[in-house]
Amino acid sequence: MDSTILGGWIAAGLTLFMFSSLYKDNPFYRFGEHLYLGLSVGYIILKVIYANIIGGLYKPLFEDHQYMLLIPTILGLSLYTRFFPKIAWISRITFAFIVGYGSGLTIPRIIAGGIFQQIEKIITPLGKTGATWWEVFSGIVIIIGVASVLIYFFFSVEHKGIINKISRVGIYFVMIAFGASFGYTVMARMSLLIGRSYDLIEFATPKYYYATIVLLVLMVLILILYESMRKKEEGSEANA
Amino acid sequence: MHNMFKFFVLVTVILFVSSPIMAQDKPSLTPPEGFTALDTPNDIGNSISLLWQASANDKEGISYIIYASPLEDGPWLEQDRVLSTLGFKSDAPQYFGLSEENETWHFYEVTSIKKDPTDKNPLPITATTYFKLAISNGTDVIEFHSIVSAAPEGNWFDTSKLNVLIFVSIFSILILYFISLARKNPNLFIRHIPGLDAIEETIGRATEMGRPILYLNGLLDMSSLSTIASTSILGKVARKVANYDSQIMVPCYDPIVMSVCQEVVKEAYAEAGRPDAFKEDNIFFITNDQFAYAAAVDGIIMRHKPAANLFMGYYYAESLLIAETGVATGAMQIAGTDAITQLPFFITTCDYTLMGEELYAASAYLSREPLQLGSLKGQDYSKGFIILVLIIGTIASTAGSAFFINLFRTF
Amino acid sequence: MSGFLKKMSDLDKRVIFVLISLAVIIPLLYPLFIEINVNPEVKAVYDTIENLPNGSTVFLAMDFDPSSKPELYPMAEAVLRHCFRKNHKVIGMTFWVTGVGLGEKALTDIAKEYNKEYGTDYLYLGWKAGGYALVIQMGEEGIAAAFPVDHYGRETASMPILQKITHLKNIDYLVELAAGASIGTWYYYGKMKYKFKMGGGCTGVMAASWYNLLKIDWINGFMGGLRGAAEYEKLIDKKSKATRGMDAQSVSHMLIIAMIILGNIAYFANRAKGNK
Amino acid sequence: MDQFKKLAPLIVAFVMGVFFGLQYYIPHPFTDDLLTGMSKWFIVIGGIAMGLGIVSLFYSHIYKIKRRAPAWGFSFVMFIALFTMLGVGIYCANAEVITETGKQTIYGWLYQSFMVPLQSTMFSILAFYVASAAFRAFRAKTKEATLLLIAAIIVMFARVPMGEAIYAQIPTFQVGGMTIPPTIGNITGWIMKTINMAAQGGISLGICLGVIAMSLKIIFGIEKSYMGSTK
Repeated sequence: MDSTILGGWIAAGLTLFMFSSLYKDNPFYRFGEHLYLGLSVGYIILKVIYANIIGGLYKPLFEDHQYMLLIPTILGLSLYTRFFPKIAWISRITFAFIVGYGSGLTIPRIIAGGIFQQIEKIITPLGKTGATWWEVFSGIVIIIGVASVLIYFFFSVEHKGIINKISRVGIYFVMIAFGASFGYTVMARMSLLIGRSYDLIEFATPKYYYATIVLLVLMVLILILYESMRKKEEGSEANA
Repeated sequence: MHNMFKFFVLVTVILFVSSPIMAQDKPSLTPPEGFTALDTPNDIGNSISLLWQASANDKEGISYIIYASPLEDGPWLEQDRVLSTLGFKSDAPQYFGLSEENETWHFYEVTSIKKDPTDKNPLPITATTYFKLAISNGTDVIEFHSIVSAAPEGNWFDTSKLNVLIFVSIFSILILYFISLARKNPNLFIRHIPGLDAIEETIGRATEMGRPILYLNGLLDMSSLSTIASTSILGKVARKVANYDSQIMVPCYDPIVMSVCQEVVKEAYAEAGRPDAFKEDNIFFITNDQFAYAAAVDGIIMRHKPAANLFMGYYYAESLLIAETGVATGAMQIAGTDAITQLPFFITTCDYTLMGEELYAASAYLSREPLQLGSLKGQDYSKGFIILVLIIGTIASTAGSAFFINLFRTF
Repeated sequence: MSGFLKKMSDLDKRVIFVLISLAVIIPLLYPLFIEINVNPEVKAVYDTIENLPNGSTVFLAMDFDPSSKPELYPMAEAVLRHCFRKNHKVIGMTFWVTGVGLGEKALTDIAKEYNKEYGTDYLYLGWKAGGYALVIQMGEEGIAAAFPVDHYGRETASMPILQKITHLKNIDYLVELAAGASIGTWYYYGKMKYKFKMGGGCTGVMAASWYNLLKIDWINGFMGGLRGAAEYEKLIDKKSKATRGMDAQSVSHMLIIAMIILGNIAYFANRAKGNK
Repeated sequence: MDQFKKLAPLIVAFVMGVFFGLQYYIPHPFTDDLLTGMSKWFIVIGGIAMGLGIVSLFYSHIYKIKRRAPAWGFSFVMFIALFTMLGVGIYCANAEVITETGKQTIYGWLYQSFMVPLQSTMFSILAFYVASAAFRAFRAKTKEATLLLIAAIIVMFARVPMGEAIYAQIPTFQVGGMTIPPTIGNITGWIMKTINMAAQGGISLGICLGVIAMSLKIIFGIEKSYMGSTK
């Protein structure tokens, strides 16, 4: 049984375990969930040890003598003061360090990357040479859309009268846009399921000794057993 | 226009002068005026710009040769040959801005000194360097003896980002002005946000049913504004939960966000006068892997069946995985995210959805503090300002003026 | 009827899940071959291979691995079938170590179908570390220099297929099936210098960005996602995995639309009955 | 001392905010090195902070096992999986194993046989949830919901070959150089390029302003809730 066949059985099993949550929460899903949790945390610990600690701290600090890295080390360790209530406030300095960095970095970038680029895209000339009347109409529709959506989000104005009408136009734009992008992603999600189905069908072939079929039947039997046992238990508990 | 006039004058002169001496075939290549070298503006200080005026010799087949040398009279090393019809100041707006006049100046950026044109690894430019210019029509070369020099240095202000600085100041003044205004008259009108009004009722319902409230902060780290907004909403929500003497569960995706949430919820319980009711292990870390996190949160939702699920912060494809599981347990769900791609999925699965900006307004709205509410009014004025810019800008650019488009150019 | 409508409006989720599973699995097992119209960018790849004189050489770069197998593996099979039917010679290779077996499987399965002979009609170089350096070496010193041994460890210099086709500039067409950004490597270090024609295929999510590559003439055509593969299968008139995948997409989309409409009918019927 | 506890974080936030707010306009190498240096610092802080996360995870699962909470056995599964991945990663990271799809290390095989199926299956469950959410939520209860529903159906219909085939049956006629009704591809294209872009533009402009307002409030110490004060 070379490792590919074994790999096939494991993949088929885990796929069926996770799909079983569609039926309802059951021991197979819980097993898959906790297995996935353990593997992912193990993977993260490895990444943290090799990339963050050894690669990012130990080597540069001790081999390349970048002593500036002592500051982030202290900031990181100060988070552990949370276990000692009296000095837990020190960890707030690290929070402030991170939050302040994030806020400062964001302001110019979001104006240049967010606001300016949106404006630049929207105020392109409508009547470019050779633009059909349809393109001009679409350009106007875009401006009406952006303006009405912005007005919908006004906070300090009551949604009454003209403001209410414009906001209604705005929310219509939003709903059409969300309906369209919902419909647009259905194909991508379906192809994920198609990919899994390919694998399950392949693992059901004699080459893999009918892994999918065998595992599916086993799971259904065990679930039936598990359900009846639980009902008997609840039954005995009820009249105990 | 300027260029055309010069060309016209030149043509008539040549025709008038050259008719009797047509036999002479030596090219009359005049040295370009205004040959200067300067440190390239708006850069980190690793390049020098050479500028010289475009002139009549810019024709097919004519190219400029650039020489450089570390000493004033030192060995002149040929750096590059540039076609006279290419390389203008207008090609680099991030250095020289957008004025029309840039089209009449040649521009060549020197980032390193080559020993000869084929030198594979030239030395980056660091100290003062001297430059000379020559012109050739492929066969003979005429050197011009004006020597210029410059030294590269890091600039302290990037002028191409002036427009961003101006807008940052406008928005900041607008917002801070309205915050200070709110200090004077605190009763500001703020429209109702149904999703936030429903939080109080949702927590009440959860307490009656004796089931916990689940709160998620999204998948970004503590330096992202979506997560900061989410933790500040958690503070207000936890305060209400503490008043109802109910429990709030916060499964976390990032350890630093977990620590902040522990601090925030602990303070909320203390301020509600129930410091002992705070259970730190209700706020716990799961994993930093997107779908393992979704699987674990789904498990928690299916087993603990929380009565209320609050999804705040930034989400990716796992949003629907978690929210759809929540629907199956009959929970009341409120979502708030600035992840535009995930809003359609929250709208189809949650009772209330805070869209984009409402996530950032939530903490101010829930705190009812005049200072915080003032900033919302400042944002409204900024929005009005942007709508005006959009309308005027489109009209102006359709009418042909590129002023607005250039105003918002980013490099 | 109203009992059905009542049940319809708050249908148990699991019924929907069963219906979706059937809508996906049945077309995969028993294809419906629903008509699909072919886009010009896919036709361009087909025409290039079709118009090459018989016996030309096509270089197939299969730069993907199991994670994007559903979309790109059917493309490899379709292109290989087309090449072998035209008696073109095929050289296969990959930059992805985790997918080297997929390329080998596609090449050997389809070659068996057209009983082609290894070493004369087709060659599999497999995977080797080096990235763009390999492309430069194949261009400058020759394919045999870059890959002295093929995927199976057999010496390549003596193979008949590499007698006439020694360097990259001799190949007639390069087809790059990409799950990542390796198209850049093939362009900057390959096509730009050795001027061979290039086409390819990419995953659905990258398709939008590959239209620009068409405009700036990196490629003369490409297959976008599962749909592109299904269109190519239609062109070579050998409908297989991709077409079934697209059938599953069609059926599942129509099923969701039908359920939405039924749900609304039930909703309005109950509301009408409710306030009667 | 109490005053210092409150003020210190605010000062740190102010200094960091102002400095990195202005850094954008200063291309000078001094500020440039600081930006790259800062990303290295966050790798260190993130790495050290992960310890807190691991402690919290271990604590909650060990507590569950000690208390024999319902289904505590699964916490064992989690620990076994965790230490197996750790053990393989540290001790035999490059032991080879030959498989059908290529030479792989045990670590690579473990990832390929366990992590990839688990992740792609969780991801593919979205196909089921997209269907159930659509069935439940797309009800023409209000005008907005009706628009949501119609737009979704049009796009879903247009994206698949069967939809195109059915739509092609509708006779088209020419009016002033325009075919009426336009192809379904053009309709969805127009919805996505015009309506969708306008709505996304409006929402993202709003988000940008919200972010700027919140950043300013943090830098000037008006928004302090990340430090625990709920005012």
